[in-house]
Amino acid sequence: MMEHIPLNFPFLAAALLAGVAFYIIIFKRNLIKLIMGIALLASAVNLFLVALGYRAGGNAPIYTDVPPGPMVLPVPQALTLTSIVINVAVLALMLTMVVHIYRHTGDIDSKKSRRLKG
Amino acid sequence: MDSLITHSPALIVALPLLAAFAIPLINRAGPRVRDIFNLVIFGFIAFLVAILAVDVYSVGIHVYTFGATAAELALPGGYTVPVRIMFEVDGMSIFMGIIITTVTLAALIYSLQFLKGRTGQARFYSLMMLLYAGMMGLAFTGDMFNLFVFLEIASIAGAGLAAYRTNMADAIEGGFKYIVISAVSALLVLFAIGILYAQYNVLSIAALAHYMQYTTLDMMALGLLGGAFVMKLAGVPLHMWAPDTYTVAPAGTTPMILAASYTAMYALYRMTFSLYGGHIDTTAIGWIVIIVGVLSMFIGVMMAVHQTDIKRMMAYHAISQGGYMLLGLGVGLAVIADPVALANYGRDAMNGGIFHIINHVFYKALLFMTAEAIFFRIGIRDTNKMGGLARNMKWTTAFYIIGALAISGIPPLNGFASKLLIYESVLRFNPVLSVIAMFVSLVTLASFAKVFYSAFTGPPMPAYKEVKEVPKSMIIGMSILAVLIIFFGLFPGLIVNTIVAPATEALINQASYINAVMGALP
Amino acid sequence: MRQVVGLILLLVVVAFLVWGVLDIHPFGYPPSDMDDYIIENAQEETGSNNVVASVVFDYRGLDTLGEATILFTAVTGVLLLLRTRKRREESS
Amino acid sequence: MLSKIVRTVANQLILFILIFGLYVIMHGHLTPGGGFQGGAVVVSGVVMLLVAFSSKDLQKSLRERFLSIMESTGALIFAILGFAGIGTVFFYNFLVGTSIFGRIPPTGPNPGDIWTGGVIPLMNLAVGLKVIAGLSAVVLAMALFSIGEEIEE
Repeated sequence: MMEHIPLNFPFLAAALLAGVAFYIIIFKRNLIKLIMGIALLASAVNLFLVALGYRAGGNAPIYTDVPPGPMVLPVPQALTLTSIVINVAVLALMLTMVVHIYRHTGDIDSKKSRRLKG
Repeated sequence: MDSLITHSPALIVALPLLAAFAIPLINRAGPRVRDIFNLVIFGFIAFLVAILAVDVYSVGIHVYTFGATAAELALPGGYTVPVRIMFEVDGMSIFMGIIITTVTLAALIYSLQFLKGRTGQARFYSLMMLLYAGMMGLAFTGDMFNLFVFLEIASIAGAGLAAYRTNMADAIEGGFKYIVISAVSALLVLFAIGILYAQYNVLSIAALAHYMQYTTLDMMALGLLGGAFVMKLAGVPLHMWAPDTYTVAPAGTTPMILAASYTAMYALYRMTFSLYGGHIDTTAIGWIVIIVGVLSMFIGVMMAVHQTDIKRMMAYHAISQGGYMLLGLGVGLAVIADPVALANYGRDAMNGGIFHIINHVFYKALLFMTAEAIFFRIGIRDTNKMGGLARNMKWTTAFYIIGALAISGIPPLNGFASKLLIYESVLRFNPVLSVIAMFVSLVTLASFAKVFYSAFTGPPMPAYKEVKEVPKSMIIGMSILAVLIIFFGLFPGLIVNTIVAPATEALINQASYINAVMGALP
Repeated sequence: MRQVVGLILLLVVVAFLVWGVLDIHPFGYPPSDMDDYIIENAQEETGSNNVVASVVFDYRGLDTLGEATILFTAVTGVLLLLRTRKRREESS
Repeated sequence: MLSKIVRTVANQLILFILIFGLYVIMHGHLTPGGGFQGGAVVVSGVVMLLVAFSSKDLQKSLRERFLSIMESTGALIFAILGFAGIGTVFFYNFLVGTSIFGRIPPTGPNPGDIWTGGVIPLMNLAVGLKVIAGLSAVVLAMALFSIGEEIEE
């Protein structure tokens, strides 16, 4: 386990980023910050996925004029692509709802009316 | 016909998607054309579900590989891992499919007149079709990442529908809570998928189960998946979103969002039984499921008793009834490694838990619809301000009585049939749990009786003297469910044998799930 | 009270993630059965030079349909929520 | 509305952004990119216009009705392309080996040929159409809602 640490640094970064995101989601009461926390969590997961597919010294998996050598794994990249678009969609809908909440209550503090917990 | 059966899993998911894309275009031709289009296409989908169900029950697991040269070809020629996305429809999947399709059909008919004169109808129906497609995809898929995608489709469509009545502040809040919970749980699922992919380099559930080593990382992935799905199905420590969302969702869609929660429960079962089945410490995990179930049962009903908002009360009851399902399945999981106990009562407990899903979705959908019918006519949900509605809303009252008796487990309605299975089998596993379950059922009866007396009986309040019965399509939507409730209550043995037992068998028999995909391998 | 519970939960989750993540295969040396098949056969089976594109649109085409659907759903949801009362007559 | 300089520059720049976006969409099967990415590029151009001009001005040229139809059409084309393979299996790449985008590139590194990829370029185009229309509609609806207007039918 310990001998992997220097090599596993990108995974560690993803885990810590997810930790920061959880901190924001659990403790921040401002709804915009909550959404930023979710965006950060999404980034952490995306970073994790992309890092999984890296092969040492690999090229992008596109055959157009590629130099010889190994290729990185294509599937995690495709998954990340999908996940990014999904998160864009979710964030758009969440922001719309926050706009509405602001219209109705004049406030974006979650303490006012709810106990919103991730 | 043969090719229709072969392609039916793909068509069942793809047709509602096509319909959803086309509805904004068709809406230009007028609302009437759109309604007919919706009904026709949904009728055809229901027909496809029916023939697929017959095929699954008679032939066995139905595998459909997208983009391969033949639909059954799960593994590319001469290769040992599945590469493409596949649907794997077994007894449990088609069971969920039947529930979802029936509820959506009732909800669609119910909504026809409910929505008259409101804005955004085309988009409402579009989202309804998308929610249906998301749930069906989630029930059918045999691929981890695909599961995540369909989970997100169902969540986003559900959140959009829950917030439909934008002039009410609490509607937006309910929708917002739902989407936050869904987004976080979906990201946890994605993280778990990444962990599983990192180790085995496959995404198919069957292939993952085949190669599973059960390392520390797999335990971690199981923890993430379990947390995410419990959050999504409103199990007790993470149930806070459910009452808010169920309360505000417009009629017709509340039952669908409820069904979406149970689809998440299905996903949880799929993970624990089919993916991790042979490796985990089933007794410990089973007890965790039982504890979550009992807590949900107890806390849900206790919160429900003193609610005055009729839909909020029903929402807390939904949490409480979800506990029964978890209890039944948990008992089954706890004894799955012990063949004698499994044959004696484990299988019955699982039958009861699974049977309770379909029963609960039906009667709770009916109850939500009656509550929404009252709201439709008098515009309030506070039970203390209602009174004497029975005089003018005869059908609604009758449907409410059927639903209330069914949820309290009164024979001969369907709630009794599944609860009896759970009581009997759990009694042999651990009597204390059974006593708790019966106690919860009594409290449920009390709470529904209270609402009945305050809302329906007594002299009509002067303000509601002129209240009329709800329009026809709403009554038809409700009566579909009422008839099914009575039918299920009269012939529980038939239902358990035809659709519930294959679902239980599908969960217990992990090897057949794996072999349907990996069969060519030694 | 809530702060303390949240903090403990947070620490547990983070410790759990960090501990688990260190166990993953060394960065840069992933297992690659499925991906090797795709890298080798993508050009022949899908006729596309871009292997990622062939995964997105061919091998995992259903995911992409789902992804397009999610975008459609979100757009529909946003436009549904941002409607106003003035449009009542036209859209019903 | 921003100053005249900004508006003039934005007016000129939008053409290049459009062309670049379309390039990314159409070469999705040869180079990094594709429908989603190219669509996002084009929508960034729309956002630029939104910032440079007022959202009311933009509303006159981009109507919701038009965007909604365009989005549905894109999604339908994509789904129908998936359906078209149903002779064998849903999502089967049925154009490989035919005369439409059907050439098969040589295995291994090669300079690239636009006429390859089967349904992939067509799907990229459909997705691009959808993303452009969908995200533009969202951005426009949000901008209009925030100034108290509504998107025009």
